[in-house]
Amino acid sequence: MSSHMMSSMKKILPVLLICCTVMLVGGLAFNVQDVAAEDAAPAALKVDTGDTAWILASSALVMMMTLPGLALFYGGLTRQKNILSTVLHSFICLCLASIAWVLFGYSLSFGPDVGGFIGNFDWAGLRGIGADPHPVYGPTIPHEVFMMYQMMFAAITPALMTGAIAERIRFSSMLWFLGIWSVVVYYPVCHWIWGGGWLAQMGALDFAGGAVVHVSSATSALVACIMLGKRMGYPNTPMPPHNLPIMLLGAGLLWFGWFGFNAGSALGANGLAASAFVATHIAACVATVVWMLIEWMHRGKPTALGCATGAIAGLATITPAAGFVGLFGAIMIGLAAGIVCYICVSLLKPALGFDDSLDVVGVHGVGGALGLVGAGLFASKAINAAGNDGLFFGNPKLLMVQLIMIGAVAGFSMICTWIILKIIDVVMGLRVTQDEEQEGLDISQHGEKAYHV
Amino acid sequence: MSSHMMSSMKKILPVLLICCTVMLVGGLAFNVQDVAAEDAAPAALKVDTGDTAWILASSALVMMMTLPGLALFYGGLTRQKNILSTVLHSFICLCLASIAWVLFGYSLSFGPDVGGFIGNFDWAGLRGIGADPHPVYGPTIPHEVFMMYQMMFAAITPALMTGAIAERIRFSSMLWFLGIWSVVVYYPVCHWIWGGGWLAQMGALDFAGGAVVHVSSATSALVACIMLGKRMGYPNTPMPPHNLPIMLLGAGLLWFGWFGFNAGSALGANGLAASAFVATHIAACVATVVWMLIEWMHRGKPTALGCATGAIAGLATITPAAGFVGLFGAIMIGLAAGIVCYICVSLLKPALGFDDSLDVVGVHGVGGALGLVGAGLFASKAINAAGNDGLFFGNPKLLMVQLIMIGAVAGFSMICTWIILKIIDVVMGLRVTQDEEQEGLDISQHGEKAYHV
Amino acid sequence: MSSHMMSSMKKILPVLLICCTVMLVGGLAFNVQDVAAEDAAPAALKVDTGDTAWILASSALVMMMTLPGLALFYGGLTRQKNILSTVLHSFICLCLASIAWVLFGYSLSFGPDVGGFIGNFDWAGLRGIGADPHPVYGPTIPHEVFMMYQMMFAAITPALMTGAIAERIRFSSMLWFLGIWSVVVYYPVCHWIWGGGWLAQMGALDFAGGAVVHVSSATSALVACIMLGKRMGYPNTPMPPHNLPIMLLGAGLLWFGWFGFNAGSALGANGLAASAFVATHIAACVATVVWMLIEWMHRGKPTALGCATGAIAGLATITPAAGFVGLFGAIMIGLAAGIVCYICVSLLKPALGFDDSLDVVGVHGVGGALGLVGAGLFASKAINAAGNDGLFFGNPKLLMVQLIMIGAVAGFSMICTWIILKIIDVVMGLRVTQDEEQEGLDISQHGEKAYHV
Amino acid sequence: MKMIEAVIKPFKLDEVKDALVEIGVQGMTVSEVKGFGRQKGSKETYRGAEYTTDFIPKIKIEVYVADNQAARVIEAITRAAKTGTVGDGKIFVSDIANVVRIRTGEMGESAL
Amino acid sequence: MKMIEAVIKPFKLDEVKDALVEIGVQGMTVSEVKGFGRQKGSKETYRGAEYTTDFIPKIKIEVYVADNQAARVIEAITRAAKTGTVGDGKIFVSDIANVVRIRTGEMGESAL
Amino acid sequence: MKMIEAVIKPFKLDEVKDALVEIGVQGMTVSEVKGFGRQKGSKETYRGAEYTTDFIPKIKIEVYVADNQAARVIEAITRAAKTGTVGDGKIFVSDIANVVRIRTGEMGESAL
Ligand SMILES: Nc1ncnc2c1ncn2[C@@H]1O[C@H](COP(=O)(O)OP(=O)(O)O)[C@@H](O)[C@H]1O
Ligand SMILES: Nc1ncnc2c1ncn2[C@@H]1O[C@H](COP(=O)(O)OP(=O)(O)O)[C@@H](O)[C@H]1O
Ligand SMILES: Nc1ncnc2c1ncn2[C@@H]1O[C@H](COP(=O)(O)OP(=O)(O)O)[C@@H](O)[C@H]1O
Repeated sequence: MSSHMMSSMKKILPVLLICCTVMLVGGLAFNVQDVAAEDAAPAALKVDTGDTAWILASSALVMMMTLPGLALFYGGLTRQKNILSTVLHSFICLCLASIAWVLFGYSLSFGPDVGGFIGNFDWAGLRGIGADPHPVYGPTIPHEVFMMYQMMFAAITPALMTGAIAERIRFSSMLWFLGIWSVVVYYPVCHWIWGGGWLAQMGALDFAGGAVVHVSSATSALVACIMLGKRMGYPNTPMPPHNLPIMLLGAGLLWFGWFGFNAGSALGANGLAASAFVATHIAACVATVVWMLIEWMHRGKPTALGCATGAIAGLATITPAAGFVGLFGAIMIGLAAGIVCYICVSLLKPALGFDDSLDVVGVHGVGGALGLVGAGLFASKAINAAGNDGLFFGNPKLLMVQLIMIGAVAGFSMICTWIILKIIDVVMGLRVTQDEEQEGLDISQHGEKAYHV
Repeated sequence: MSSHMMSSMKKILPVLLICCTVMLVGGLAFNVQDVAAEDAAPAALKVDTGDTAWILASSALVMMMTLPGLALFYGGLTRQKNILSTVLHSFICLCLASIAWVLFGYSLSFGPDVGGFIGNFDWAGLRGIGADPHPVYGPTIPHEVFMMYQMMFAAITPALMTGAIAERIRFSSMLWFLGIWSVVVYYPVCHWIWGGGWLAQMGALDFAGGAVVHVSSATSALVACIMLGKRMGYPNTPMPPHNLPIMLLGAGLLWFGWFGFNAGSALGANGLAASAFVATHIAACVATVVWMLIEWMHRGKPTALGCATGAIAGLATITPAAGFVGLFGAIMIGLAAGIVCYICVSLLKPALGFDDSLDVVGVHGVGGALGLVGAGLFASKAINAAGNDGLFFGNPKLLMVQLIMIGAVAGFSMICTWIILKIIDVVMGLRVTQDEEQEGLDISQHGEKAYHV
Repeated sequence: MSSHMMSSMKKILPVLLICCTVMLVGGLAFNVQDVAAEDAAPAALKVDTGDTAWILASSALVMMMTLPGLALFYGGLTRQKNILSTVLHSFICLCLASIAWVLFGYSLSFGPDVGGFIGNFDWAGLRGIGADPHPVYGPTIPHEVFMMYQMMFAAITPALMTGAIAERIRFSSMLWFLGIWSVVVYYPVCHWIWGGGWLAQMGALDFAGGAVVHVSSATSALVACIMLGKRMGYPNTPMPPHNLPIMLLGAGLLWFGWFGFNAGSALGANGLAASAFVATHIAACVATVVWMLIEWMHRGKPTALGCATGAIAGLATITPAAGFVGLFGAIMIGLAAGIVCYICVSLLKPALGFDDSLDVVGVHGVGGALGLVGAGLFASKAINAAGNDGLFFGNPKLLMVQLIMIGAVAGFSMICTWIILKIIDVVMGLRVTQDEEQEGLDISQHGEKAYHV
Repeated sequence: MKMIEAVIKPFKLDEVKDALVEIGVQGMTVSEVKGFGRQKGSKETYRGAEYTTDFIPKIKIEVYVADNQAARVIEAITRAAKTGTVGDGKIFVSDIANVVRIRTGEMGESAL
Repeated sequence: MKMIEAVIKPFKLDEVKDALVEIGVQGMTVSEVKGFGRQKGSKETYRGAEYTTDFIPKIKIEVYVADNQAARVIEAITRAAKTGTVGDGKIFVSDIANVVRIRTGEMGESAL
Repeated sequence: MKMIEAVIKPFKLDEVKDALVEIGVQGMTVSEVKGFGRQKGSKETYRGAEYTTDFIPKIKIEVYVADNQAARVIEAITRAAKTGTVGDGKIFVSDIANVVRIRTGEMGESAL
């Protein structure tokens, strides 16, 4: 063994020690739980293999959305010197969020309710989450499958934010931000709406995450990108996307995965899944075409980046409504997505002047909110008996609830994000140095270059 | 709000107005239908969740074939200045074809028969297409799932054609062409064969679309590329593919998606799906190896592009036969695909001198027709009781019918395409200017460049 | 027809002749079998469509792992002049291994046992493998589905090896090596462990292929890369990966596909699949984070390549244990994967000095063995009643058996590989010439360049 | 001896090469450059951020020739590279002191 | 006439271009090069294989100007490209014999 | 001072750089070029369309040195870049008038 190796081993020792400690402590706790899981399981509901197959596939699809889907979609949009850093943001977010989810996140989000605000720790470490279905969270699939499916949502949500702060945030600050944000923002919001919390009790409808996923992350992203400041040279220096084919690949994979995201949220392979699948696809198609047409009229040429942006806007917008609206609703929502998001990304953002590097706010934030409103308008019990009727089906109350949900989630997310980032800024700083930004985050933060000819 | 924004808003107004009108008119029509759907549904057949799960997954896979699969496969093969344009062709085709499909395409293709030639408008706007199965179109899956699965076929078929006319067609002419072609060619042909039309009544067998998808699109592509003329400089200037790794990625994704295309056409997760899955995979493997060997002997070296072309040829060729032939048939069909398509792409095309940019005719057209003949030879009721026996199983009649199908589809497609393109040419022109072609379609049609270093 | 075409036709004639002969001979044999399949099938077990849907999807996922997943993961890591060659290795391996599998490989691996060492030829050409389930190999899915699912494992295993010998092996020698290796090494090892052979009889546990896939291929790769010698210039000339985004794409697709690999090995859409799915995902997440942290401490910066390597190490390591261990076991195994594989790749390999181009040994070999030990430690009947208890659940015997399995598979693989390569070396040589290596394998072996600006 | 550098439109490369080969030039070295001049670049738009590139892709050809060949080379390039529109490019001529062929060590005009 | 070649830091290109345009330069040709000099490259690590690149990305600008303009051009480049840290780059000046504008056939200073 | 331009085979870059550093050269600028000459390129085939590239990837090294160093630099490059096969490349030498170091404003040989 070379002496270099010896000294290297020493550097690694601390990690080894920490890991071993975790191993011992954790070992005792978990082994108990694994056994406990067996005892605690209820035995009444029956697993349906077809439903389970579809949610297994959907879980894989949603994980694929984060890596490589979102990672490459964002990565292709940055400048060449920052692609690896941008991909890593999604990549590591997936890992950290997943680990936190099984340790305590799932319990806080979906565990037994505490005051309508958050779950308790009963299900920490997946205690009691096994092969038997949960009566509410998918009565025909193993509870563990539901937990896992939701894990992928908990992973992609913070990853979405990274697009707004790309190309200038310190890697370590980003990790802390993503981690703390998951606990402080995501788990509560998820609980309010999907875990039986106060918004759920009010009857708020969010099929696959317009508020839980898109509004929460995008409003946080808005705060974050303003606090972080503009990239050096923005908006005077042109910063064109360095690799549009990679961006298009990412967009295509996101679309593909979104079927798991939305149609999977039916928690079974049934008519509702089919209806959500169709609504998702059609809204994306309509939004793409609308975006293309507006851009053509407004700028003179239809662009590939515009079409991809329209598609993602359509997908984000239909998300909260996919399982509640019929074909007509889906078309209207796609239409609205194309028009409104186009205006926000192409006109409002430049006018307001914040530097949301990859347009998280205009696409996901605006889209998510729009879709929640759309559900308030077009939802119909004829499509989903477990849903509700929207304004156009004679029930104005739902729209009110939807607006409350948007306001509550947006406000809560923004305030929490502001506090979290202030603390991180004081403790360790948020932004790389000017020289590091100049050189690119790939070299300065990661010691790598993406391409070698 | 800046004054720039104001003037931009004005430009967008017309679109907003059009959209709102569609909204109002459509709204009335659709809402009625959504309700009607409830009433009209039959209640006898039972949805099987396992079958439904597989067709949901297959639908997602087939959509993924078009974007990003085909889009990148074609995009990697063009020159660098045309990749975005080529990707957009598939991308927008997916969107337009899907929208048309739900509005009226599905009804024209699969709706109640009108004289064996086309469906009627009964199912326009998905009226009556809901969670209940249709007795013929998948008795164990929601009718809406079948509609959606077929939608993806209606989307990829015109997209296939774009490979033949890439690098020189005007974007707007392409849109009109794809749109009109879908109505005039695809819906009738699809109805003839899969919608209970005259060819179906004659007993023509086309499992997953050798005639409906490949022959129709490739023969049209042949006409289109001849009418459009050669690319400037072809064949003297070398036009090597600009990014083979992206092409290989596309080929791999196409293969992956093709399992949904062919095995999904069993409309269930059963033995037939398994058999079609194996046939598909093995034919592709055999065709790849055969192509590689021939190229090695003939040109001295086996190439990556050759292998990928062989694989796609194998996949296209097995498509019509996948659910009717056994292992031996699949191997023979793969063998034939490799040999015949190689000859067409590598020898016949240069000899005949037309400029089919990305070899749609030699790969999809020849492959599709070959596979239809293959079904006529190797089909066996032992594999699929709903099918028929081929020549080698003692039934020469099937082969006759298959040949009629090829001839009818090819002739009809070519004539219609010729007429459509003539009209478009007169009205708006088909081809970009020489300067635009020189500069590349990405900049000239879309104002973008794919890569920025 | 041009005279050039004529002479070309002549060159192709031999291939045509060979193909036709195969066709005639094979035709007789197979047709009998196709019919025989019908007769021989047992009729007792019932196919479950949900389980079948999941294994169909899993088969597609595992095929996607090889192409484009592994192909691009490896391809992005090589130098630019060798990417096509590297991709082709995986691509052609997929094709050859699949063809061999249906012809005789499946029978040798899983067919009726001969002395605990190998299967016999009863199932050659898929004789008797049809829609009915096999009582052991998936009692709820068509036997053909199991065969096909296993085919994808037989394809990716030899493909894994190609990473160790990339950038210098002759293409034809590679083909012979992969082909012979499959027969001599893979089929026996697979039979020993999964086909009811002697290791299975001893109670060795290998859920999704730690020994069958990873140890067998990686120990063979070690022998191969030593026999082949170092790449010219290694280790003095820097050989950075030429395209990390493509590598990351490959890694992401591998992760996505690994759900099919591991959770699919439950052979159904059930609680066990869910448990394996979670274990797989969490182990990968933990290993990624651990690798990142160690690298950060040890080298000063966390890298994208490091994270991706950690993820693959985690996935390879959990593979044999995925269906036997609970959450705690998965976390521990992920932890071990990150630490041990890091040391092997980053310190041991340079110290020992062999040139394993893309780190097959340190990631897959070490990972696979580690996971087999992990199963011996953390396996629990509470998770999988068909499994066993490991050391930490009071059964030290299992660990012994696991160690025997590792030793037997490693020893057998290494000896056979050495013999195979010696013979190939004598017959045709293993390595390209210095000039060819200098120029790159893409041009010298395949007459192509990956990128044209 | 003379060094003749020409900045031309990329798609003219093959024609220029052929013209040079025709008059007996046996070697040249080519590189991709970006030119700034009277010719203006195309407009690009990315999500509403519009900009015009000032730098336009060009090809630079370097040919080293004996003094007496220079005029013919310049004439050949001018002829082959010309489209008559702005941005056709320029030719720069300068003197060089010596040439060495690495393979043989030859010097001066015989090394060309 | 003079050929002025400047090797500069890539992110200074726009500033240098603007400075040149300001003093009336109407054309320039730019290429991507790699420089070796006092400035050292960043460390890269790939799976434990560490190395420092000796060659650092630089931009080379070529400007051809009339003799009397040379001093101003040099001054403009120096001013705009300077950061004061190692690696700012160098300017090389040499004489050229002739210039031809391909489009018109003009020669000498009027072709610039 | 002299400008020494060498066109060499790409894989010889490291050796040439080392040889130059050894004899005291402190800076150089390198670019990727394509060469046309006696050496012929490899054959490529794409779906049956075969063609041989006339242009072969080469590396161009530019070194600016004091007059008295020129001979040693030429000798060092020739030695390090030589393989003895066609296509080893060429070295071109010309005079330059001035050098400026941007960082300090130094001029002439001290700026090298
Ligand atoms: N003074 C100059 N110095 C260096 N390169 C120049 C100069 N002037 C022009 N060029 C090069 O010549 C190209 C063509 O010049 P331009 O002014 O666009 O058109 P034209 O050659 O027709 O006058 C430019 O893109 C640039 O690369
Ligand atoms: N003698 C030389 N010949 C050619 N190029 C040189 C020479 N010296 C320096 N350069 C170029 O100038 C760049 C900057 O030089 P460097 O020594 O790093 O810093 P500085 O210019 O501040 O002294 C180098 O990267 C190289 O491209
Ligand atoms: N007259 C020339 N002008 C410019 N570059 C030349 C000239 N002759 C040769 N070169 C460059 O030198 C390289 C090597 O030349 P070549 O004729 O292939 O081999 P050799 O240098 O061994 O004679 C060419 O690829 C080209 O880049």
